[in-house]
Amino acid sequence: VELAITHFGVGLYGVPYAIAKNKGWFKDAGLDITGFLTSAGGGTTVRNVLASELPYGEVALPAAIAAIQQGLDVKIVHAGVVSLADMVFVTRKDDDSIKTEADLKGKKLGYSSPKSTTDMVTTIMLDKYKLTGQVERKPIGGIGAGLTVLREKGVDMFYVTEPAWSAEKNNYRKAFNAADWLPHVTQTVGVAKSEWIKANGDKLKGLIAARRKGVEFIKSNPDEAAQIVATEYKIPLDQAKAALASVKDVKGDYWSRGDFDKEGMDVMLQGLRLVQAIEPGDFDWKKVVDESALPADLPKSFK
Amino acid sequence: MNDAHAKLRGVKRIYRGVGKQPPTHALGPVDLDLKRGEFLSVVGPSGCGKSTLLDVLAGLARPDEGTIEFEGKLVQGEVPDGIGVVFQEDSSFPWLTVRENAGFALARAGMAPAEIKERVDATLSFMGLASFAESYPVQLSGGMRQRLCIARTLVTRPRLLLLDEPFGALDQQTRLLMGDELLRLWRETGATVLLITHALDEAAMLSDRVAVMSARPGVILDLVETDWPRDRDSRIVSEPSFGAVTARLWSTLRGESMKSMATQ
Amino acid sequence: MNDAHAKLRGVKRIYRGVGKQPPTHALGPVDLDLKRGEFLSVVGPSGCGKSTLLDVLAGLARPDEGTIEFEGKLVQGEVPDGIGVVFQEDSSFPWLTVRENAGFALARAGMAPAEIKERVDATLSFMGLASFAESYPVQLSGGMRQRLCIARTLVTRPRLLLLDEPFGALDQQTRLLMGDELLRLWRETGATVLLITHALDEAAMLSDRVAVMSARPGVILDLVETDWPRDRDSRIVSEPSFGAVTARLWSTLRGESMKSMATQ
Amino acid sequence: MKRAAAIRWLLIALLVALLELACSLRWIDPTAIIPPSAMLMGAMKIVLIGEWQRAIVETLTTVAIAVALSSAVGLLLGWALTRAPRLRRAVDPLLASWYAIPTFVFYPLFIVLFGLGRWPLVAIGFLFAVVAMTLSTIQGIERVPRTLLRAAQAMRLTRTQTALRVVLPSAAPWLFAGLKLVVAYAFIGVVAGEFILANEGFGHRIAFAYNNFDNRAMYGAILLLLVFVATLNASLAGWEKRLLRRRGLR
Amino acid sequence: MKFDKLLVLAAILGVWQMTSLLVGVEVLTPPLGTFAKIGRLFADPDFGGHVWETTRAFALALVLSLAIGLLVGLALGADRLAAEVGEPMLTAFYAIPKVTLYPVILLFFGLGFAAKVAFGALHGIIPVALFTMAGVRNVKPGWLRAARAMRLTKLQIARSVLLPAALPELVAGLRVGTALTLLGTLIGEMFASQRGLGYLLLQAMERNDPATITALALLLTIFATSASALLLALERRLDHARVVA
Ligand SMILES: Nc1ncnc2c1ncn2[C@@H]1O[C@H](COP(=O)(O)OP(=O)(O)OP(=O)(O)O)[C@@H](O)[C@H]1O
Ligand SMILES: Nc1ncnc2c1ncn2[C@@H]1O[C@H](COP(=O)(O)OP(=O)(O)OP(=O)(O)O)[C@@H](O)[C@H]1O
Ligand SMILES: [Mg+2]
Ligand SMILES: [Mg+2]
Repeated sequence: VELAITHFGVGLYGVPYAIAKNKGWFKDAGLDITGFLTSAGGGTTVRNVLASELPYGEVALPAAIAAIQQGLDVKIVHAGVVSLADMVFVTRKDDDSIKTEADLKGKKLGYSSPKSTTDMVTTIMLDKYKLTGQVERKPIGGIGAGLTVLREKGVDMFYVTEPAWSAEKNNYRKAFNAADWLPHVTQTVGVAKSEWIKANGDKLKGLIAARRKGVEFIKSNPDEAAQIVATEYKIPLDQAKAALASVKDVKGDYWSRGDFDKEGMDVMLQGLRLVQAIEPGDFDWKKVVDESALPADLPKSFK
Repeated sequence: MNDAHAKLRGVKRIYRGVGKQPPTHALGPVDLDLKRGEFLSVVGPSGCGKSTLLDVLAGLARPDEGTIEFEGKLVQGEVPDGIGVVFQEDSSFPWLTVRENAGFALARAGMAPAEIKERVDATLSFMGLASFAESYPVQLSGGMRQRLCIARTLVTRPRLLLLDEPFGALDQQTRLLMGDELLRLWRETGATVLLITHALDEAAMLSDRVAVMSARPGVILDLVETDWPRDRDSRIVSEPSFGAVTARLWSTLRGESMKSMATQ
Repeated sequence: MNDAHAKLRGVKRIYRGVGKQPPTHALGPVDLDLKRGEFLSVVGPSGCGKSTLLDVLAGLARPDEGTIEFEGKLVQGEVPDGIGVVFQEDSSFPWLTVRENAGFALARAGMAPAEIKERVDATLSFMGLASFAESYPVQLSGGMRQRLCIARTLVTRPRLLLLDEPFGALDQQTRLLMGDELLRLWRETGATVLLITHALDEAAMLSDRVAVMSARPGVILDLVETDWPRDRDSRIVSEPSFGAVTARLWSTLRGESMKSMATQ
Repeated sequence: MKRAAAIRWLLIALLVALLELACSLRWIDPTAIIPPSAMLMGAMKIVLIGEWQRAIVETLTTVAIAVALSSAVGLLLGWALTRAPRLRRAVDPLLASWYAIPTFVFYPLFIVLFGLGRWPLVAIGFLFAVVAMTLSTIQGIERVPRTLLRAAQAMRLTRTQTALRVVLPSAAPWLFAGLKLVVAYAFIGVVAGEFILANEGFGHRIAFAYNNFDNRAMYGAILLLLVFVATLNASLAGWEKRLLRRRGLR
Repeated sequence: MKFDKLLVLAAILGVWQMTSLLVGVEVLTPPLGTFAKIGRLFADPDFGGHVWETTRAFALALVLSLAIGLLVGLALGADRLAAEVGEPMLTAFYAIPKVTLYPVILLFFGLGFAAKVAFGALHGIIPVALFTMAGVRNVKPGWLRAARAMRLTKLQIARSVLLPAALPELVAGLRVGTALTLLGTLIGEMFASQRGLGYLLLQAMERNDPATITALALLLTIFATSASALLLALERRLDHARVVA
């Protein structure tokens, strides 16, 4: 069967899975994972998870929250990527006017689209540096479009994510990393269909455990991990290496072993409220999270 | 009337106008019996409803009032089996050759290709189109296209043949030849023929009976019996009684045409 | 010949075949002078090249050989000013009403609306179409559509009028009426008229001269002068010499039609 | 005409009722399709929200520009191609195949060429719609009966007069067919473009609803979109029908 | 003829090269670079699998689009009432952004091959139907009257009169339908896939890899153009009437 993993092959979220598959750890857990279904956009991935034979996948946290709030039958079962380390803010190569966040004053900053993660992240940043209203923000679309607009001087700064950034390293100048001002943000989480969790607790445990081994392997064997990423993602080895190194350089863990980072989740929640993607008011994580399949040795955050 | 091949009773046809136009009462009421095996011609001033009559009789249009029977069955909204129609306007299929056009109905009816070829060749050749068998309709003259449409219908050997001014685009001599061919076919097949024509001598020469229609709305003013023998041909024009028939048609029609041109 | 309005010299027309088809030699060589103000009819068997002759004379098609002159100027690939054409097939514009159709050419030529209306109304009324002025061509009968096409050309008052079987779909009486109207117009306007027709009596009755064409490739076999007075109408048919003219036409044509039907 | 409308409404009512029933009986997963009544509520809510209203106006304007441009250019292009048969034969295969290009992948290109904002979307809508018009125009012009052209020639009409007074009206039924396609394609192009790329407009709002599993907003928006397209088409259809009726073409 | 085509080809390449120079190779890969990229794509042993995956889904979707589209178009074109009832619904439905139908497609076709095929067919059916309908509707009434007088069945009328009479419109519809079905299949692949050209395209877009994007777009265009040329050749063979006129 196939696992639905958001942005597999284009984002680093899927790396632990790639390693687990490559190493045969899914098989050890009694799961026959033949490949990964990818898609762009959170909503689609959640839908794919629900329609899938093995209704489990890793999706963007906002999509998971939205899905559950709208009554879709999924639960968040583990944390995925808990850092924004892969999000790099860049300027034109010859433009060194923006070195720190404060330099953004009076400049034009691009982001992907309203109510997206980049919208939230930049909103929070401007708020943090008291720049709100002094920076012109422009929604642009995908990375291709964004970099084009940056080159054409339509904006002065845009974001790039790994591993694309490692391929573009020489064409733009990195100013800072989103993790610099937001060290804790949970980007993705593992979700599964509730009924399936009940009936297949063991399988889910196996999945989470296999992924966790993948996460640990990246730390312990970065070179071999890069090798595997290069083959599974079909990117040059150098790029894979650079991408893995760049998220490692940023402080804090990038991939969670599975346990939740409540702070990072709350940041995302706050962001969602900021861009009015969810209603303000109390939000009860316990209703959306199911920690039952987390390995026993990992801390539980929502008891 | 037991020998009526087709029966029209109180048939009327009224065309609705577009938008604010008033409706046009085109035809009727018409009562008419077509006897089995007879050759009946219809003459009448231009625009009097002849083509409309043919339409409803063939089942191509429904009458607004009245009924039509063919071989004892009501005709309603569908062309019954056994009727063949030649239209006033050119309706040859431009994407088919002359030969394919002529054999079209037969091929659709599932006749064997060899038999189709035989029938089509025979018909095209007495229609004077044999050497144009592989041409397309656009390559024909107006009169040749009209002959093609006649051929296309004749090959199906209908029991009731409806012809709407089929010789309108033909020169007089060709017309005579065609008329004789038509008479021969009519005798051989025993079909009933209804011919709409504007040539009075043609009507008089070919028919057992001639119906004269009034100006629009067309009703039947007169039904002239000719009493020709079945075994006749165009030489009948030299009969003394021929002149009498045409004269009678002429006198009835003259007034109607004048009326029609004046009021329309 | 100083009074020749149009002059044809050695005019030939050959249609190329499609694919492997052989070319069709449709017309010529034809030499013909149309005298200014004369009424000339052309008769000939179906498919002999009459319409083709009209095409090249009007400048709608180029002859493959020979030259055509109209009012002293060569006609080449363009219809000269002063020529009006009525086609054999229906060429009314289906999106225009009868009135708009009739006034079409005048409106394009920039005539004042009031004058157009006047001319169109007059023409439609003697064409028996007055009460259908606001109808669309689909709402007309075959014969009425043909009359519309004639009206559309007559309103422009051409100096040379070319008519291709304009009365083909009309009944005999209407035909006579139209013929008389045509003669009246011809006299009043002094136009030159070339009429293609398949009715020999019509040709004989209306024309100063009648050209008889051979079977395809059409050449002019005979040019019959009628010597009618200019001031004539359909009553001419009762003249004793009328019979002689039609008989002569008839005898020439008979053989050609037979030939044409046999070889085609 | 009245009858057709009646049947259509009946059919729609039937479908709606069926869907409503299927949804309320839970035959259909409400996370996939919601009952029509809920869609209607969604639509009503949308029209009341200022943000949505702006988006709708934005999108309709973009679509209108795309429709105008593509029908005009398509008409001219189709006409030009019938005048230049050699060029026509050479480019003919390309005309339709152009649709297979996923235009939105070239969004960056459009940004460079047209800047940010509305114009790249107009370009996408235009590219999507123009071919339909071109093809229809070519067909319409090729179907002009030869005898009408001959009549025009005999009346000594100039080229422009022939084009405007004979060819254009004669080809009108085909042009109408093309125009209807243009409307549909312009909507598809613009809305899909907004969906995938843009940050403003109706399409983006639908995308947002889609990604947030906000079925009410999404289906409500779709409902509105249906209404827009249907209204536009209905006005075209009335016009078209009069035109066809006059010619006896049903 | 051949020469004209080469000229057009040269013109396209020229414009492409110029645009590329104008906007920069980072945005639009120039022709040579694209060809090289295509070469590299084909050299990749996995590429054949991707092509096959897309071809498979496309072929099935195409058969569905053309068959259903033709049928619906003929039915609507031949029956005035059906057209008046159905056409507005079809066009309106067609303008829905297909993406939003993804949940519905998932519901009915599940995840995978069937959904891709459905997506492809969804894009293709309606244009085929609309073009067919327009063509059929404008068929000269006289031919239909003749067919009715010959007592042809509805099916025979469709096959022997409507199809040949409306051939140019039909072929145009099929051409547009073919290209759109290909596009639809591709978009279907962008939703949930791990194989196929749509998958490759999505990856390339997300990774900002213009060379691959341009290469894939070119491949698709070549494919659709070939299909289009094939249909045109077929039309020329069948449509004698136009050859003559
Ligand atoms: N489709 C139509 N819509 C409205 N009126 C029509 C239609 N067809 C015919 N008519 C009207 O009906 C009347 C009779 O027409 P019809 O075609 O039956 O005449 P006809 O006797 O065949 O004439 P012709 O000898 O000129 O062919 C005419 O006045 C015509 O205007
Ligand atoms: N477009 C064409 N292509 C090829 N051949 C043609 C074309 N038009 C006419 N012909 C041929 O030229 C010959 C003369 O045709 P034309 O139309 O001039 O005849 P016609 O004398 O007007 O006949 P009719 O009295 O039947 O109208 C015919 O044999 C016809 O087959
Ligand atoms: Mg009639
Ligand atoms: Mg002729």
